[in-house]
Amino acid sequence: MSAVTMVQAVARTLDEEMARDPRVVVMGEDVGKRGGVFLATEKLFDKYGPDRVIDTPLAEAAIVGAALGMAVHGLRPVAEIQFADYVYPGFDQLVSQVAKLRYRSGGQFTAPMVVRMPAGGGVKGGHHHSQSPEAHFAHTAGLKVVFPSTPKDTQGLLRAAIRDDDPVVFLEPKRLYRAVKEELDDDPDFALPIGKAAERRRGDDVVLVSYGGSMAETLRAADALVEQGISPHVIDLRSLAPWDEEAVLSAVARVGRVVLVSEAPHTASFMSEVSATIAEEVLDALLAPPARVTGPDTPYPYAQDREYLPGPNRILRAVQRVLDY
Amino acid sequence: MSAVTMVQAVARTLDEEMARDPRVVVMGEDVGKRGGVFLATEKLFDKYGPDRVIDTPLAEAAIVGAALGMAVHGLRPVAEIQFADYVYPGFDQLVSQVAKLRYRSGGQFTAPMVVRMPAGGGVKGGHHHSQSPEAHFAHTAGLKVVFPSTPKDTQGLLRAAIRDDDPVVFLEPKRLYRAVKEELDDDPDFALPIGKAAERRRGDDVVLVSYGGSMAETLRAADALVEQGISPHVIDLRSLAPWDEEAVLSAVARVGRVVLVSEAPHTASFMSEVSATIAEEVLDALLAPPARVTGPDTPYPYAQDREYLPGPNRILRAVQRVLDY
Amino acid sequence: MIRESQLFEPFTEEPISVMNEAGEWVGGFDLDLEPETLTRFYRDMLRARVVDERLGRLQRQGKVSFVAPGGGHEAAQVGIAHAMRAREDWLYPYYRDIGLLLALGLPLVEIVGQSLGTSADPAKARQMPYHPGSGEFNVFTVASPIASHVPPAAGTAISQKLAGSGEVTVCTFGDGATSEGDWHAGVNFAGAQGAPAVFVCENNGYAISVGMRHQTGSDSIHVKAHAYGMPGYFVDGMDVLASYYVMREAIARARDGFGPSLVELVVYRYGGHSSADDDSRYRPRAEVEQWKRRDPLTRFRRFLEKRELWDDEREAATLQELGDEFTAAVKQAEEAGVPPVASMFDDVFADLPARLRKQRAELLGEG
Amino acid sequence: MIRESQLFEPFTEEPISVMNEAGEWVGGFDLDLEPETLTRFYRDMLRARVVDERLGRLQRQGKVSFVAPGGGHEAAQVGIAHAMRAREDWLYPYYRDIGLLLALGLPLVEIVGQSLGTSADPAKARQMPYHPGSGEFNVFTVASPIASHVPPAAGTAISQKLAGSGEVTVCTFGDGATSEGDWHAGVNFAGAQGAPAVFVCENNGYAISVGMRHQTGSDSIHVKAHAYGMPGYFVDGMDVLASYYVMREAIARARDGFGPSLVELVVYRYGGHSSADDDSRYRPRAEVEQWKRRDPLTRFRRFLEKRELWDDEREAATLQELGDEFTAAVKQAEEAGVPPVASMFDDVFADLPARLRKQRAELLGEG
Ligand SMILES: Cc1ncc(C[n+]2csc(CCOP(=O)(O)OP(=O)(O)O)c2C)c(N)n1
Ligand SMILES: Cc1ncc(C[n+]2csc(CCOP(=O)(O)OP(=O)(O)O)c2C)c(N)n1
Ligand SMILES: [Mg+2]
Ligand SMILES: [Mg+2]
Repeated sequence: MSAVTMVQAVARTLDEEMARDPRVVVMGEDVGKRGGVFLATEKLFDKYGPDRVIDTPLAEAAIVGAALGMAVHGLRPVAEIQFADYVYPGFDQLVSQVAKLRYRSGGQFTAPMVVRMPAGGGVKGGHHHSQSPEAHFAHTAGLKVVFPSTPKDTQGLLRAAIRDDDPVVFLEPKRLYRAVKEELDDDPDFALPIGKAAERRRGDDVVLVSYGGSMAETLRAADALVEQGISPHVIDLRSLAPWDEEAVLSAVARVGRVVLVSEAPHTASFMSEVSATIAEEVLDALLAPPARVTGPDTPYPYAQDREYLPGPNRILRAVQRVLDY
Repeated sequence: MSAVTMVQAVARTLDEEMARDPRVVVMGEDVGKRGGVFLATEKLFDKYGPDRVIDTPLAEAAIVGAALGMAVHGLRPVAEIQFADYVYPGFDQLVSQVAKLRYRSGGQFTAPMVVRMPAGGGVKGGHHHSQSPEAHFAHTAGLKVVFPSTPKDTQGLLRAAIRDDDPVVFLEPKRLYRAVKEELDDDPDFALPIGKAAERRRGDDVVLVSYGGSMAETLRAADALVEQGISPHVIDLRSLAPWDEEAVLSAVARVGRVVLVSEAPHTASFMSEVSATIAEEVLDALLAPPARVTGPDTPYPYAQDREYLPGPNRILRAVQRVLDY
Repeated sequence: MIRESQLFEPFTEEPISVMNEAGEWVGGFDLDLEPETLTRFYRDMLRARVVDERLGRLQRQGKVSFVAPGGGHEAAQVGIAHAMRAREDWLYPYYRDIGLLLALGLPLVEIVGQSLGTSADPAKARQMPYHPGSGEFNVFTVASPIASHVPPAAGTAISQKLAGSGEVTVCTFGDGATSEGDWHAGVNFAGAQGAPAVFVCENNGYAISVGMRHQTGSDSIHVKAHAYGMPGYFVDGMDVLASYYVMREAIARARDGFGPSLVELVVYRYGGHSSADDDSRYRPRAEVEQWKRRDPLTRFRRFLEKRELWDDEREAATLQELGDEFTAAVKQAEEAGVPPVASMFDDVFADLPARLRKQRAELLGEG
Repeated sequence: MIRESQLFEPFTEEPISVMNEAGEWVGGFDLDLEPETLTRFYRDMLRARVVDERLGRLQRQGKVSFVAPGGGHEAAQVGIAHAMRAREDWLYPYYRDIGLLLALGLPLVEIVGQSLGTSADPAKARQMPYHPGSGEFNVFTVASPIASHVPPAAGTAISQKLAGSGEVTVCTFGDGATSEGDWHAGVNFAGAQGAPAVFVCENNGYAISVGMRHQTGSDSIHVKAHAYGMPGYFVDGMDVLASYYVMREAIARARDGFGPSLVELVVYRYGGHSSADDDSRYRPRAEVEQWKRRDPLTRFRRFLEKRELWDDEREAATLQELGDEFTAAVKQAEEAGVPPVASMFDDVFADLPARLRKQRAELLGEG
């Protein structure tokens, strides 16, 4: 297999899973002939037709809610929200219905479905095409949350999500959609466990934890650190619910210094949870306070599209503070 | 003035502000003749009529969104969401429109409005009448978030919220609506600053931080500690955005031990932020890891309505762990 | 896309009725129901009323924390239930539909157990009273957020269409529900897909205290069908036969591939909105009394009596039977016991993640 | 609640048109517009097209990051604008309405500055291109989430009613927008309140690639007005005069206290959905060509030429003028410079909370 981009990995995994399992259907705005505005569903319409690649009305509540009703009836829907910023009209369906169905029905009904959504900034999309809403999902009991950063992780985790018996919110870092190419796995059952982080680099001086779009800047910062003779340990969380506490805590316990990088707004974000958990679980191992490098608590701006993101410079400054402590 | 309950404090403050400022209008489901399902708007309809006490259709998007359109046009709407659990159909309006209007219009339009909602559990209401969604709001740039626990704080903060030039989400702990009575302030301009915590008890052995409904259990736990000869320092945050970092950090820096109590689900909650901030800002003063006592990451159950809440026993066990560390 | 051989016109000026207040058949077509079916309808209405009253009594005794009275909705609900194929068609009900669920066949002990919060509830007492559901009967578990079940209902209907299963999805709700965005999104999607769904409004004129006039600018609910390109039927929901026949036709229409419809059943709620409500604050007593004079049970009893299918004796015997049945169900439901505290951690996911295992230990004091 | 002396019927079978393709008046009532007004309409349509083309060019040059072409919508937009009282009535527009905003009087330099992302944008370059607004003109700043401006528009109209201000709120959107729950919630609230709002759909038949048939079960948008008890007008939106007159009537109706209405202006979008779109994936070229033959500018120019109000010379001179105006606006907007990085922390709240002050310092490396 040739190397593909992340968005191609999405399309290919969808194709493979649809070919394997007739219960898998794809739905969303413009997922049909248009192939999705990012082409994440390209060619699926031609191959599987309108019954399995469903162009929906412009209504995220209908998309998320109807996916639930299909899942309950035996299908395995993969719904696309065109931009994560547009999940809010479907938020009630997601948090009030999808997340709780297994629980409130005592297991009589379940919601094996995936809600995919491109998220994050850096594409000059202005506020409503740039947000990172993962904290809302991670805070919602009953949802699994995945946020990969590479084509192959996307393949393995999207497959796992489709085969999962519970609802999975699948966030895709849109500014990395075409950033790199990678070989996918040929094994038609290749899947990565939801909840398992990846170690991107092993090191001893500082732990860098990130996920999704911010992995790119985090890895750039790590390269710069290596050049400076500093040895970073880099963790890509990949899943946020459940998240790999073990991987983070053991690394921090060993290294004693940690910088958490995410472009989502700072307050009550997912990295707040990681920071709090570190303090609560491995306090005595800490040689410096955990540091967060995040998006500020402003709406996502347009003119400062790049500056909003935690770039390598801000990450390096935080590492320096942690090392100097 | 005679002592009143918290829900009466809401009704009285609304009345006083409506009498003072003709721009103040109240709107929501059943706020008219019915006086609100909790009677938080009792008698207002008779006094101010249907133009200022507006029974809305059953549509939270319409309530929140129309309140915004009124605010933009010069009114000062106080919208009621019947239960915080029902804010989600209006969530898009709140996070995509209300929170961002000042920002995205460069200050050309503003949203001086309040969205009130009874929140929290312990009333045998089952999942959809028990949730504590404050983390979603605290994570949303552009919203102020208030969550008082006493009648007088309710008076002072609701007045401040109504007079604020920015949107305020005003959460009311419904299980405390009629729990205690307190004298209100007679000064028609009595207001409490949003963002300022209250010290409920001064102590030296452990800091307890809470807000909203969980204040009741926290204070009961504090009483029990005093009986055991332990001296708790108790902080009622009252506001979550902005929150009083100064009050928390200075107390924790002094005491070295802290337990954070909130019934909201654990992961990526508001208390995650408080815990993370403590670790990041006053690490060296910590004699034990910060501890959180929260609602578990399950949907809010019915049969275990009481057990879900962080009660005095769980708080005391956490204090013990922190003291024994 | 209108089927032939239909009995009823959509968008009528007046609600469709086939039986007048005196209990006379005015349907204008041949009644094709067996006597046993007719008495079954009546018995189910009576049962709904008995269960409603008895649950109310349990609430006042403090045994049940909440009720949402269904008195006045019985004809509508029984009509809907009998037009469906139980266990085959899907139902997305709302909280006031206890009578509908019973008529569909859900075991009384499950309903009572759900409201008592015991393990007789197949959903493990996870939700407040009046929120039942049944995997066995394809009855989607009731959720409190109004209209939030409408998009899922659309999804199930679309799935039925894709599967060519010949099943139909019935989705019920109140008048207030039609104002929610989720209602619109769901009904519209079903309309765009021509899915086999029947959306049914039990229009009792109020959403808690808010009357229709404040709810919407339209005079009725069925006209909203225009927005979705589907027929809207305006029906006297105090007439069990009209409710049944119109539902039967709408369901047949959906089953035969002619797409969804919207049925408005005009009813009245005799009681308060719920046990937490005081409806005298907003509803004139005279209005309530006037509707009570149009009681659906009385009207249908007259109809049966004219056909000598019912009399005082049968009434008394049936009431006795239904009362005993309820008493036995309460006993059985109570004996099932309440679910253990630890069970609140089950069913969040198929498995129990590490974080929840830890939280369970902490909460149970095992940490 | 229908006013007397109205020119147009709601819910017509065919779109209302007052001018045929040949540019002949077929209105059936007396045209009451001055020659200057008529030429003004045409000039505004031409201006919309020139600005559209020039912004598209800037996008291809990489100076503007995004455009949402308005070609084909000019007649509808100019008709709407001129039916309003600028600066007095309120407008809740959507992203495709650049031509409407210009015709309403918003300064070109602000629009261009907004799309270039410079300080010529009164909103400080906070949003992506095609998201203008104006406090001065009561034009609510465009937000991307489709239909999210509809409930706020309803609120402003309700506020206008409460104030008895005699103002009206006009709210525009595309066909796709009508599927959103927020659209329904907002329109329904305005209907229930009888608020002075006019909801206007610029129906170009597509929401990006999704055609009307997948969007909704109804054949048209105006029929959705039935759901809200308001009149729905079906209008040829390629006819500037029909657009203007129907809007004028709907606005007068609202202003006089007779409540809201829904106006559907049937248009076509000549270009892709946006600069990020490739519409050949889903629209047959023949369809595009066919609609282009019905071009609103050509039709109205024929109308004016018949009255000797326009000719080649005026056309050329006007195009020159409009081109120069645009060039000057770009220059002025560019000279305004881009807002400083630190300004991204302003306007979150009226004041700058401590947390944001700290974050600003950290981000700027001053921490
Ligand atoms: C989203 C949401 N908002 C508000 C409520 C509170 N609430 C419960 S029932 C009800 C009224 C429902 O009225 P209607 O749909 O007419 O049904 P009815 O009770 O009259 O049968 C309201 C407002 C809710 N459950 N969900
Ligand atoms: C809530 C939301 N969902 C999805 C989108 C992505 N999106 C932008 S424009 C558009 C189509 C809008 O179509 P229509 O309302 O017909 O307006 P038109 O562009 O045709 O003028 C979509 C789906 C969005 N902006 N907001
Ligand atoms: Mg009702
Ligand atoms: Mg369109």
